[in-house]
Amino acid sequence: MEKHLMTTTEAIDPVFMFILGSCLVLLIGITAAMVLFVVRYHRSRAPEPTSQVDGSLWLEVVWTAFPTLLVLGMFYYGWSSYLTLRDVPPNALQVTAVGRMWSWNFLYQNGKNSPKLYVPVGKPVQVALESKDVLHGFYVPAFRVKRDVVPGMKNHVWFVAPKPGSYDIFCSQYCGTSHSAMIATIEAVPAEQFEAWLKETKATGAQHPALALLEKHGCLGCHSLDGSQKVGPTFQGIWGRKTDVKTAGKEHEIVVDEAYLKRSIVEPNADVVEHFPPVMPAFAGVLTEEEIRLIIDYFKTSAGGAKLDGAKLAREKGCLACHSLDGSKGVGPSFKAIFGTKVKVVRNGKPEMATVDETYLKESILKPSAAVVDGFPPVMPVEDDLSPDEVSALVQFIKELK
Amino acid sequence: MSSAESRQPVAEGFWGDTGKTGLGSWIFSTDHKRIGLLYLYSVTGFFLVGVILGLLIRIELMAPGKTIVDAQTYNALFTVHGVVMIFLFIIPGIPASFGNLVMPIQIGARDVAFPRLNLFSWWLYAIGALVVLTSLFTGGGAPDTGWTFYVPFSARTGTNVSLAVFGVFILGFSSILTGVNFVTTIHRLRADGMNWGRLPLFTWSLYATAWVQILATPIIAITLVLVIAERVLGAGLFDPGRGGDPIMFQHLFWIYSHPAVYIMILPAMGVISDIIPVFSRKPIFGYKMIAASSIGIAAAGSLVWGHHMYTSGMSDTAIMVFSFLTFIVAIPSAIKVFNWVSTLYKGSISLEAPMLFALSFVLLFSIGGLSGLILGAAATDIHVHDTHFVVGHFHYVMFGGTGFAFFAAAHYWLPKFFGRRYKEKPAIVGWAFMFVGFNVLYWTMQVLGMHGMPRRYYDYLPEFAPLNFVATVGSWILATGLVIVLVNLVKGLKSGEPVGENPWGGATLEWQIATPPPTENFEGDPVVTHGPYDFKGVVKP
Amino acid sequence: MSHEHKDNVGAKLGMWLFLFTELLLFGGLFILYSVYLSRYPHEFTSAGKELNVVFGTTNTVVLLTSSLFAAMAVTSIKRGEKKTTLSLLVATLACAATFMVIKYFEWTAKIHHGIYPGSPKLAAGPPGESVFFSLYYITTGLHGIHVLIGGALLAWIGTKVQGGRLNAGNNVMLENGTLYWHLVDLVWIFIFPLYYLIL
Amino acid sequence: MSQESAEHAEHIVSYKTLVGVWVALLVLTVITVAITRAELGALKVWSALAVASVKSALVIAVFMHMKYEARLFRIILLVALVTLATFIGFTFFDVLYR
Ligand code: HEO
Ligand code: HEM
Ligand SMILES: [Cu+2]
Repeated sequence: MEKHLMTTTEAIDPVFMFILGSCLVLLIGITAAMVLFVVRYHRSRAPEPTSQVDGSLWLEVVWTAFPTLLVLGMFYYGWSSYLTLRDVPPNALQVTAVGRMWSWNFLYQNGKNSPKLYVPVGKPVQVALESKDVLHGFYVPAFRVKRDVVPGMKNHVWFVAPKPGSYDIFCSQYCGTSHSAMIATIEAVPAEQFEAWLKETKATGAQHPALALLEKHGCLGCHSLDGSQKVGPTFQGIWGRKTDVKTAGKEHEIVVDEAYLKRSIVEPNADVVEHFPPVMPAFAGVLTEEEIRLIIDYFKTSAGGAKLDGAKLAREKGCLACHSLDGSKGVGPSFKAIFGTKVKVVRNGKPEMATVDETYLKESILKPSAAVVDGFPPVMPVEDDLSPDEVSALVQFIKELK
Repeated sequence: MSSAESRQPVAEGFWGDTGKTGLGSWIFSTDHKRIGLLYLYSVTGFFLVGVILGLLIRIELMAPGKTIVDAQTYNALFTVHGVVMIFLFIIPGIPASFGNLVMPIQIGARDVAFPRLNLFSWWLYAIGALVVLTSLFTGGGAPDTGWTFYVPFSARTGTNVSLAVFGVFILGFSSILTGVNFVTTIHRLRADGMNWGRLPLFTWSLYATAWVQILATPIIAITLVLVIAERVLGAGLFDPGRGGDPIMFQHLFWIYSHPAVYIMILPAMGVISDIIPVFSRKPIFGYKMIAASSIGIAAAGSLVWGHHMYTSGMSDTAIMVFSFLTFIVAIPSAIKVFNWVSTLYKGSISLEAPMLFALSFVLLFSIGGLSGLILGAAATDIHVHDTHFVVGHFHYVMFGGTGFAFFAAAHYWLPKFFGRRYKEKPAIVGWAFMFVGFNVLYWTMQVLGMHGMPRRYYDYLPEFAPLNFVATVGSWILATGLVIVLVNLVKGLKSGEPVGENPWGGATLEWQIATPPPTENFEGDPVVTHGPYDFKGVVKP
Repeated sequence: MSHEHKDNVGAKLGMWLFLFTELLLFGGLFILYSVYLSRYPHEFTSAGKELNVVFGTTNTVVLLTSSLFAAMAVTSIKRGEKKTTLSLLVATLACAATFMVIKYFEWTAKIHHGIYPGSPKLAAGPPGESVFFSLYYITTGLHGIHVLIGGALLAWIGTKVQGGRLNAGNNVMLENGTLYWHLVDLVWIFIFPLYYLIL
Repeated sequence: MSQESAEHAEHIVSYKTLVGVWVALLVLTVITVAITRAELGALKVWSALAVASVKSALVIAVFMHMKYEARLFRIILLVALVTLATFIGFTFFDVLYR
């Protein structure tokens, strides 16, 4: 640390001391006066009142002016210190916290995400707050910071962890059944260790030279790697995928293979995948033969070959906030050995038996309220940003849990 | 009623002088006293329901993890506890029950300005309450949104929010009509000589309250309609995906709900301003300042709603303005507290039950109000917002304030209307239990909040366990006190010692008429010749 | 009972207080309108173009005229012209009915075009437009409900005039009924430019 | 209360006045439509609101007899309007500066 940076805690605590202290003094004063009067002028000691005074202008002035000055002081001190919370130091590390019912996920600028918020000690961190569903609140008691996480709104907080260690993050804004379980941790580690962590855990594929190419040429602006919908079809699981394409105005089905991929890169408007606009620029002459090879290999192995990790998804999407993996009862039924069992569900208000198979699981993920397992509250949120591949991965993951 | 003099055990008064008895003579009566009692019974009933729910919440929080209920039930518990306490107990609490009972008599009137409208208000209250209760057992079950109904959660949850919200909508209109009635009554029906400078402070406070009821309540009514529109029509007015703004819901909600906290506290302050002089046998200190500060609170209180939204993402400019005004609105309360304490000085103080409740009101309200200053400052609120510190704050002002004032009023005025009184000893023992238990419970919760324990938390980290246990024990002490006080009160009013016209030596008009008051209140038109706290010539009990 | 004396000023005071309540009920919607107008001026402009100015203007004239009739009814009853009072009340009600019929056509036309709260068409359009139309429907819907209540109130009062219970000496109920009716008009005076004209 | 009974010596508004107000209201309606057709930019909203305020003032004063009521009525009307205005205005401390 070059220059001492005022932490949020250091900014807030003196205000606390000041207001709390003044309040205690006032309270003790008022209590003492009341007790004194009640004892001194109790009817047993004062059978008749000894004064009938019913007001005093100068007293009224005094006890109007004095509190006014005091509260103005409190206001000003409170307001000016609050500004420290809003004044993010330059060069703060940027992280995005994504809140959803009922879990947190933290995204770093290099694309890494983590269920724990790792931060370097002594370096200011700015956390951008993003909600996938309802209001949440990002609250770190140790740093005296709190801000609501509002869907569709850009909020942020900043803090600096003064010492290495773990700090609690609570959800402070009520968000439904498992509100109190929406807890995460800040792990403050020395700066070098943090850098190492950030690099070492950097998305596995980043090392692949093809990925650098995709980034460099802006492919990833339109095609996602994680199955999410963008301007173009996702690269996730592209190898061997069956799709409808339009060739010269005629529709037909193809299987993504080497020839198709090559043509799509060099001459994109030859075949256009259904439902996508024909806007991709041609890369003939931009990418060398060698480079195209590399990319296709990458599709073959990593993006296509590497299966989606259902376990990771279940955690990131917050499923595990409610569904345990060890058979214990949470807000929702445990995933453990659930596949193949028979459960009693309520569908359209009527109870019936259902077998947990792939169709059932798919429906439960996409339309949670259609059939609710008996004895559980109908509170599961709809995840409308799951891609079909992600749903399959989740189903696969649940299927394999014994 | 001339029979008032030849008293057998207790005169009949309005209980029987019209010759009408039976349920119908009550639920269709337009007599302000009967309506006041109808409110008193229903409000007390719901208070007990709320208390039981509160105790269940505390038992669940006694230890981390599941104690008696699951998470979803817990969420419904605090939601229903909050809704019942706010909309069914505390808002109608003092104004509709004691206001109806006492205010017309205090100004020398025979009834309120619109007696039938008054009865209609009670019916709306009853219907609204019924709708709220129905929502617990129908549809998707008891609402689980918290009493604040924040969107988008309240628009999404599968529980029966629409019906509950509709019930609250009806209750809002009940409150509005009471306000309309009271303002008109106080303007039009004051007896000869009852000028504004002679109005008892309880009536002054009701006047200020009624204005807040008229001008703020419609905003919550429309807001709740919009929540229903959001759920049923998919209107999207608060849905960010469709251009709506969830923060706007919070604005609308608090535009009403902050002023509503003054609907809750102003009548309580009025009760206290009436009781302290009587039990000190001294005129109230600073009558004009206390009366004016009621109006001041009502006016300035309409401008501070944003202090509930410091963390919401509202603009910093708004935070500055609302924080500033929040501190300004604390000043009239400070003026009241100083004047109450000064009234004691050189008086002749008797510590009977109403006075004990009144003095503890001053103390508990001060604790609550001063903690409100911590919440009002932007820097400190950020840390304790949405923690048990806030829960402690509002129980101090609502329960320690209005709740204790409610009991002060009950011990002070009910003997007048029942003609009999409770026993003093148990009342004091019960009060002591309540006072101690109350502080153990809520002081502890405020400390928990400062350590960072969020509110509406079903489960919590182990480090919060010891204090939570203490708080739960406090709730049991408090409940014990409540039981003693209530049993003693009910027994006393049914079969206690008869009381005379003026058991405490009060100087306001309600103490000058027969006990219990006859249906017509006054024989002939009263003429007022002195102020409400002029004890010259009032016989010392 | 002895205390059932007539207090006309008190009755009117009560009515005015209630009107304030109604005013603030709509006030909540006007708060939202002003906020969203400042956030989506362009979307509000283009959405406002969809509303039919001719319908809106006609309804304004109809309501203003109904208000005139209602006000005249008060004058006539005070002058003891019972027949005139009754015809004026009927005329007021006729205007109310006209207003509702026009409103019905306006709404059905919109709904036919797929414009109603939560409709797929609005969901696909720009966010500000969906907000505009939701506000439009809720505000005019609430106003329409007030027209119905006010109409029913005046009809009921009419029967009392007919029966002679309301007359030159005792007419505060009619006055209060028309006060309510004028409130309905007042609210429309603001709805009209804000929704139909600002484009 | 006796001194107050004098305050409602009933005032009867003539048909002529009422019709006059009605004509004025219609004229103002035409004016609103006209000015909102003109290209006034942001002023459009304010001018339309100004005309609407004049119209409602007419309705309140004459149709609703406010002109002939006791002063108390005018004071409370002002209270209600100011309350509504502050509710809207104070919301903009957030909306404008967010
Ligand atoms: C009866 C109800 C009541 C009353 C009277 C008050 C009174 C006050 N309140 Fe409270 N409140 C009430 C009920 C609530 N408040 C809340 C929340 C709340 C919040 C938001 C907290 C948050 O969510 O983060 C703030 C900032 C305040 C501030 C204040 C202030 C400044 C006062 C002032 O009016 C207090 C004035 C009194 C004082 C100051 C003490 C007496 C004076 C003395 C002792 C003399 C010395 C004083 C000075 C020098 C000033 N309140 C909530 C939470 C809602 C929810 O989220 O669920 C509720 C229900
Ligand atoms: C024995 C009496 C009472 C007990 C034990 C009690 C206990 C509690 C507790 C522990 C909470 C916090 C729940 C949470 O945040 O998880 C709570 C919330 C609340 N209480 Fe009480 N309370 C009592 C009486 C009252 C009274 C008298 C009132 C009002 C007059 C009241 C009004 C509220 C409100 C409004 C909430 C907020 C509910 C919400 O978060 O939506 N309570 N109560
Ligand atoms: Cu508040």
